[in-house]
Amino acid sequence: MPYDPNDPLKDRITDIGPRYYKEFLPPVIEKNKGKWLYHEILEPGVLVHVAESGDKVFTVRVGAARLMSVELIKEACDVADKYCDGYLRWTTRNNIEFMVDAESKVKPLVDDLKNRKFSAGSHKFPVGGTGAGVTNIVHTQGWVHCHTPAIDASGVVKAVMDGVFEEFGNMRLPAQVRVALACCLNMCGAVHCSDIAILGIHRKPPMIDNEWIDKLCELPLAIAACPTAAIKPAKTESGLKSLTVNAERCMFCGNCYTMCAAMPLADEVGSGIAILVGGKISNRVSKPKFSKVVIPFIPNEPPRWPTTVNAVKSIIEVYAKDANKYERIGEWAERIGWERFFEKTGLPFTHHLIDDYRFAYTTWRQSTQFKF
Amino acid sequence: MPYDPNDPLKDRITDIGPRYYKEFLPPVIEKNKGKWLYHEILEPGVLVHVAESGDKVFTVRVGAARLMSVELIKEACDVADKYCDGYLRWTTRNNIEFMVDAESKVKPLVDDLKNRKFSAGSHKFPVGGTGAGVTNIVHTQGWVHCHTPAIDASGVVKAVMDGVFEEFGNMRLPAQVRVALACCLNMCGAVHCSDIAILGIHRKPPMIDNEWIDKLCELPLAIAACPTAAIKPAKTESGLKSLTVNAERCMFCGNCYTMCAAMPLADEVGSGIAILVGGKISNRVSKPKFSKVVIPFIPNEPPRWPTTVNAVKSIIEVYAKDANKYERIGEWAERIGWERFFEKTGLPFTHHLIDDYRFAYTTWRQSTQFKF
Amino acid sequence: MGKHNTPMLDDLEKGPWPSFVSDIKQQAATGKQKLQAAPDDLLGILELTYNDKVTHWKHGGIVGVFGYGGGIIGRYCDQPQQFPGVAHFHTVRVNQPSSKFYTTKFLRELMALWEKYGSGLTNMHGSTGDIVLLGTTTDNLELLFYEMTHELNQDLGGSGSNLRTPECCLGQSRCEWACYDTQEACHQITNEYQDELHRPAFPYKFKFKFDGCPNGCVASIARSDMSFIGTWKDDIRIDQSAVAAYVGGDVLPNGGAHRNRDWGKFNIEKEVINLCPTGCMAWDGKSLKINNKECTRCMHCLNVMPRALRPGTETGASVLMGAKAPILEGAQLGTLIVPFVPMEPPFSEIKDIIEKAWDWWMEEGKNRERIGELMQRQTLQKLIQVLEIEPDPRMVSEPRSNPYIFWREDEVEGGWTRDIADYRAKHQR
Amino acid sequence: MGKHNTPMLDDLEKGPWPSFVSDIKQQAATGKQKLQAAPDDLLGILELTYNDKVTHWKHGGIVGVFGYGGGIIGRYCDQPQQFPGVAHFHTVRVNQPSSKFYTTKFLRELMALWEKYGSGLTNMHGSTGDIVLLGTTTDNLELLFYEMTHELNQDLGGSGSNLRTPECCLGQSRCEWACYDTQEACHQITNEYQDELHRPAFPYKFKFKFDGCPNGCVASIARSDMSFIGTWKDDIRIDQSAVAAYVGGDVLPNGGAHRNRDWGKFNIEKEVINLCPTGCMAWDGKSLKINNKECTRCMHCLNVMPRALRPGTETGASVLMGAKAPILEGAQLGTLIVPFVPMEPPFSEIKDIIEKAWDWWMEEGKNRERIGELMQRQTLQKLIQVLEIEPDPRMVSEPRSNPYIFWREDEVEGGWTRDIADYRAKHQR
Ligand code: SRM
Ligand code: SRM
Ligand code: SRM
Ligand code: SRM
Ligand code: SF4
Ligand code: SF4
Ligand code: SF4
Ligand code: SF4
Ligand code: SF4
Ligand code: SF4
Ligand code: SF4
Ligand code: SF4
Repeated sequence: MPYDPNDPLKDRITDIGPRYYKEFLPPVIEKNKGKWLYHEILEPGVLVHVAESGDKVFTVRVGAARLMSVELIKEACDVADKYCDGYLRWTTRNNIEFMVDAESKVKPLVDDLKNRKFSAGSHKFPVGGTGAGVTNIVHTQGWVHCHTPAIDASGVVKAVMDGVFEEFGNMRLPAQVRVALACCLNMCGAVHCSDIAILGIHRKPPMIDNEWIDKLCELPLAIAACPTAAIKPAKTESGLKSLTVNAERCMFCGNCYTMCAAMPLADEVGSGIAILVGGKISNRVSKPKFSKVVIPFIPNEPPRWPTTVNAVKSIIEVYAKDANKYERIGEWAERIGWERFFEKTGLPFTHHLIDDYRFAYTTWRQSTQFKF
Repeated sequence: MPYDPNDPLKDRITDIGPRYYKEFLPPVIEKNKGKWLYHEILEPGVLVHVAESGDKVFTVRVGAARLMSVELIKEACDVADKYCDGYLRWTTRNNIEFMVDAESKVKPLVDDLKNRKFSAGSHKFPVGGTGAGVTNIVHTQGWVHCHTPAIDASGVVKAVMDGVFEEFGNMRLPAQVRVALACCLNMCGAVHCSDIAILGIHRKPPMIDNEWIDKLCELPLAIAACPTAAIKPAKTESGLKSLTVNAERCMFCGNCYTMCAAMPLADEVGSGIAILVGGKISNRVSKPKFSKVVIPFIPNEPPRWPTTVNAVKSIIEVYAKDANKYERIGEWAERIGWERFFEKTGLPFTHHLIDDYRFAYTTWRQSTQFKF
Repeated sequence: MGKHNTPMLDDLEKGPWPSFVSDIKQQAATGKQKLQAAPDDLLGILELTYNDKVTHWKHGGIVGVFGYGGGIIGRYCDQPQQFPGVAHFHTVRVNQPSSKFYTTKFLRELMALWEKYGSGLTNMHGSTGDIVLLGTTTDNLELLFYEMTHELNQDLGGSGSNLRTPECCLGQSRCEWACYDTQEACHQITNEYQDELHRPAFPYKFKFKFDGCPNGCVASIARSDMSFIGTWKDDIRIDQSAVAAYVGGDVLPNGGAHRNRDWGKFNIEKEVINLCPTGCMAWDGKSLKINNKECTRCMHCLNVMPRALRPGTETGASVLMGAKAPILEGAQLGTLIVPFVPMEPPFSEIKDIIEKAWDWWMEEGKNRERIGELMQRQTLQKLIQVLEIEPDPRMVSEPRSNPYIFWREDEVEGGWTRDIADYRAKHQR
Repeated sequence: MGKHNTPMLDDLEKGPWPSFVSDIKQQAATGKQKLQAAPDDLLGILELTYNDKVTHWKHGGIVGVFGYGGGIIGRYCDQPQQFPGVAHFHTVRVNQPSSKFYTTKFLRELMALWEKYGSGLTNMHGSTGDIVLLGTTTDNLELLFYEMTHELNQDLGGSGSNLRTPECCLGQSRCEWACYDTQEACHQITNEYQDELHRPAFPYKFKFKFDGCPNGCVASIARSDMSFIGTWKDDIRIDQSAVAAYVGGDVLPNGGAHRNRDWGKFNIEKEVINLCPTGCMAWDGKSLKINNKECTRCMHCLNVMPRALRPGTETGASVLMGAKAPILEGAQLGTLIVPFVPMEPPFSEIKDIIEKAWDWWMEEGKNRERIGELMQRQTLQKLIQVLEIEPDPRMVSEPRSNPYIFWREDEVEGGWTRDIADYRAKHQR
């Protein structure tokens, strides 16, 4: 029987966890699970996996704006019902995958997907995102839902993906290029190990809402939240308990605002984008790497963030021209040396890019090896 | 006129600096300075340098105990007068070099040097120390002169050099092996970048000489000297101002004792030797590297320190067998992986070898790349 | 055009990439969602933000379903009068199934439920892996939860100082390299720790991610406090004839991942042998040799020649710990703690590791201190000790270079207490 | 046998390596040294220490010559009654000439002086480079100093919070790779800063070392607060016929440094091309090509083929700063601060760098804080700023990975002071 507000505990069900994945596996997957022999990417966005049994599964990967309506998901279901016996999946980078068990079923599926567009013209299900290209951007909430962002997420991602759309539907780069976006230093996108990271940063210390701070926040928690101990107790003229921030010590991490709503940092001109490059996650050839800050700040430029889009495009272009096959952006930069990276990309090397945090010393150059 | 104790300032000479090196250059050196074309090591300890002018200088390098008597230095002068027109030099690693300007003069010089021995039998001037071998050990004062040592210097060096004497007179290792010794963490030998470093360490926290500490030391300076803030003010029963050490926080660096004579650390069983390997200074192929601790402790074993001597010998033996030509110990260890280094050398990997100081995190393995 | 005038957002309807603006508008048009005005007002407040360049969302208060301390993120906008449809706009985290396969039946049911109780907007998926239902009001939460559990047999995911929703790569379901069943491991661990997932008992959040091999398709080494990455102990399986096929050019390298550019004829020396980080491979023109003892299983050669090389058969996982984002002490990647652990159901070996680590962290961890930060504060030695495992050079990339060893008193003959008098007997002042 | 019974030390007279024990005994036997009993008593106290395993030397008080704050290390033993010959045993640091060439005339005079006023024992040389006269009493110091300056025209070296005695590799005097005159630079800088060398005015010690090339024979990158390492800007000079000679086996590689072991025939691909860290070399069987633009001047190829390759002719030095031993914050290697500076007398360019760095350090440095530690505490940015040079990617091995940038107010439009009221006008609570 239905939910009874007067007795919420009545036959309540909890702790059942997610649905069991096996219910959701397409038959060909279920049958050959753990017995796949090899795969091939037949064309951008289209993969085949061959099993020991000889069975094959053909996967068509399509891009998606991660922010999706019920309506669009239903449409994806329609496609899956029509071609895939009612199965589909999402990837770890927010793309959708439609799977069929025979080569003959691929073309009709692909053609159908390519023809589906929003009335205003953009693709609903662009095919691509495989191999040595640019796949979907892992991102976060931004101005659509979060309280701490320095930038928007969905809009920036849309603008950048429009800009590199050619590479989404192609596999002509030296290696995969993984772009990620996080709208504040909390880095919900975990962009810290991406080939190219778009990161929202603040540049103005928090304001103190003196009238309210003592009501809204646990002052000691706010003080403790600051990694640089920049926050100290204070009193307003009117004698209210409050806080002050030593702006010189502030590095704009926003952790105080996370703990205390009366300490907003975000600012029309103060907040914007930093670009990091050269991170990776795979253990292929080289070990996983953190991304490095190469552009300290780009202003917020809605709706199309042109400076950011061009920065991403030109870094990819220079990389595509210069790097060896299989070489990720970070591996390329380390091989040619970071002095060459800045020379080739034409990006200025400013004091902001020199580490001055905990492990700073370990990033300085202790050698005479350098390139003129 | 002579020094007048009643008027020390009388025609006093100061700030004149060292003698001008040009007065001391052998003619062939002076003439060809800056015009050398190339060199060759003719045999262990014997080098020739060829100048643009066609001139040649032959150098015979001999080992020396850095602690030297006036008597022995005079004997070196006798040799230089006899064969080298009265010139000689010391190297940056405390070897002596005798130079002649004609090949014919080399053999008599070498023969003479090889025949000079102390009455008890050891060489006065062993020829060698060049190329891909083990040259002299850079070292410090130890029990011969310093107040902070954990170990002796001269005795350990004598024992180790006797142990690896074969390699001093040979050039059969993959690359040069530079051994250094420092008798405490002050590291006057700057052993932190040596292929093999022999380092004196303490393992017992300082004792407090309660009766005297306030008379002998500036207590605040001693407190400030501690990098781990382990030292706190205290009072003795008798009410004297003193200090206490939180032994749990002590890492035995000895800096407090350097600042305060009433806090001795040295101990018969507590103090001893740590072995570090894999450092280098040259920028050849790889960048300079720090040495890494591979044996945390070996007891003081005067007069011959057998455990230490054997450790050094066996590390060199394993390295000599396994490394590639031109590969320094540190480059070898990094190529095969440290897990292999410990396997091949048979050294146990204990908790002491895991970094837990400031940059610890940067030495942990953030990858799935490892060897079973 | 929608309820609000949104010229800037409308510009984002142009261009080839799927437009979230068009999509929100299409949802608005249907009007089927319970929060009728939500899609329009979301566009409205976003357009306003594009003008102001400062977010219009406020801190969320504590919002949730009865008995759970996680799964819902409270959210309120700071212009409720102007945008009543999103005045209250909480998100619901729904625990996705392992590697995100779905039947259309399930998805349609879930979507119907979301139309019935929410904004009709979602994130597929959140960064941690959940299905994120984007925006509803408090009064809808219990109903949504009740029907979801009763009719869809589906639970919420994690938020707050809880275990977060675990996530895995697709693994054996569709990948030839999976060294263990990431889906089963993810599912069983998720269910084993439901209490930790729903009821905050930790100093801070805790994340598990399961990668089937070192390629790391779910980014576990960067994004999870405890990361399980598939690996193998024995030899890479080689099919020499297939190697020849690659060399002969009959098969495209790297599964065709580079096919849209002419990189010239495949060169096994240049593209495989010389790129092997350990230099443990050899090619004599006829057959490929791998000195498996020296291989670090980086995956490169397997990636380049999937038809010729396969992982060994003695498989399991490496366990890494401590990955996290930069707040506070800087970002961390996972550190290798257990080089190899079997990964067979019921996964007792890893549960043992998990529980020992949690006990330590819950005992010692400060408020909002991730386990990776605790590892740095209390040392790797300490973690190893609580896990009751031996120090192993594989845990570090190199031994310490500083000589600042914290000796324990029990390791030093005679202990630490000494009598200064004895010392002075031999050493005058 | 000597005055004391020294069985353990006597054992150190055995073995091939020069025995310092035999040598001390031989000095004792001459009895020519002013401190008659010193050599014997030094052996005596050392034997005692070999039994006790704890040093018998005490902290040295302030000992020195009039008007100097350095050059002498005071030292007293803690068993003066037993070993009166070394009761007071101060060392004298004598500033060595550039790269330690000597005439026997000078050495004999210096040794005569030391017999006249000291123990007859020395260190040739100290770790910093000085001639160390090992052990004398306070009353001998002024006389020794007076005669040394008047008759030998020779000054003391440094100790304490002073400039320490600078040191250089032998450089152009006998090495084909020296990119500048290390001896002249070392000598001129030493004389330029005599006041800093003799009179403590610094927070702590400061060391200069001069290496003629990146091989680093005086270890400046590890052992000096400011290190000058020779390098060149233009192309490596190649003698192709000599290259052919190496390939042909007519000349031993690496100047014969490996001659006592059979490493097989010289293989230029394996031993040079493939070891080049930048991969900027090519060998086509006839001629060697170097893409000098990509060369990082690591010296390897020059070391292997000294007859074929020579440094370029547009030479100078790189300046690195901050090297030191581990006390307190851990050891440091020098960090590249000025990639290239000309090194011609009067060395004005480097004096300018030195003085700006010193001004900063003397202003900001804490007591016993090395400049390398100050660099860490106040950031590399700060040092660059005081040196008035531009940030350069060559100063770092990689850009920062953390996003914690300390922006300056003047860099941010509108500055930092904002009115919360304006904010609240747009963003309700
Ligand atoms: C579907 C997906 C897993 C899932 O559970 O959803 C997946 C699937 C495959 N990955 Fe992946 N990877 C997926 C995310 C990742 C990620 C995670 C990420 O990007 O956030 C990584 C780590 C990225 C990094 O290193 O920064 C990743 C690193 C790899 C690599 C290593 C590539 C490299 O050069 O380092 C391979 C091997 C290769 O591509 O040859 C690989 C290979 C593969 C293979 C070929 C595995 C197989 O045999 O099927 C799959 C198709 C590759 C392709 O699409 O070109 N996959 N792969 C993910 C698709 C994301 C997408 O929609 O674009
Ligand atoms: C004499 C001396 C300089 C001096 O001013 O006294 C010197 C002299 C030469 N060094 Fe050196 N080096 C001298 C200390 C050093 C040091 C400093 C140290 O060990 O403390 C280093 C750095 C060591 C390190 O990297 O840890 C050093 C690293 C080199 C290298 C780099 C070797 C390498 O594989 O990394 C070379 C090049 C080579 O050997 O091919 C080199 C090459 C040379 C050459 C061949 C230079 C030349 O063309 O004449 C000289 C003869 C080498 C030989 O003896 O085999 N010299 N050389 C020093 C002799 C010390 C001794 O008595 O043994
Ligand atoms: C929804 C989501 C972003 C998204 O759009 O996908 C998200 C959203 C928020 N995260 Fe996150 N995090 C999300 C995945 C992550 C990840 C990525 C991951 O899990 O792989 C990270 C980085 C990895 C990590 O855990 O370190 C991440 C690191 C943070 C942090 C920093 C934690 C740290 O220790 O550094 C915070 C700050 C905090 O916890 O107070 C945070 C806090 C937040 C809050 C709750 C804001 C806050 O301070 O209260 C965000 C709510 C936004 C909103 O209104 O919806 N979020 N957060 C992701 C969860 C969806 C899901 O369940 O699937
Ligand atoms: C004599 C000498 C060792 C030797 O046997 O050669 C020496 C001896 C002493 N050093 Fe040193 N240092 C000597 C070169 C070094 C070096 C090597 C170098 O200069 O290349 C270093 C490492 C490099 C560096 O400077 O960091 C060195 C780093 C130290 C330190 C640690 C400084 C630091 O910042 O880490 C101390 C501790 C202190 O200064 O209080 C120290 C302190 C001392 C004292 C004065 C002990 C003390 O704490 O008062 C020693 C006096 C011993 C004695 O009684 O004779 N000595 N000292 C070296 C000087 C001889 C000379 O002038 O040529
Ligand atoms: S990254 Fe920051 S702003 Fe973006 S969703 Fe996460 S917490 Fe919110
Ligand atoms: S933003 Fe970060 S650094 Fe600045 S005051 Fe807040 S917590 Fe401190
Ligand atoms: S290393 Fe330590 S014990 Fe040795 S001489 Fe230097 S300060 Fe003295
Ligand atoms: S030895 Fe070092 S760590 Fe220990 S108390 Fe003294 S100064 Fe502190
Ligand atoms: S991580 Fe490995 S096993 Fe998992 S999907 Fe990626 S490649 Fe396959
Ligand atoms: S997996 Fe990597 S390390 Fe192992 S053989 Fe292949 S390329 Fe080499
Ligand atoms: S540092 Fe260079 S120039 Fe100086 S001696 Fe060594 S090799 Fe020659
Ligand atoms: S000096 Fe080093 S980097 Fe330059 S060409 Fe020679 S080996 Fe290569």
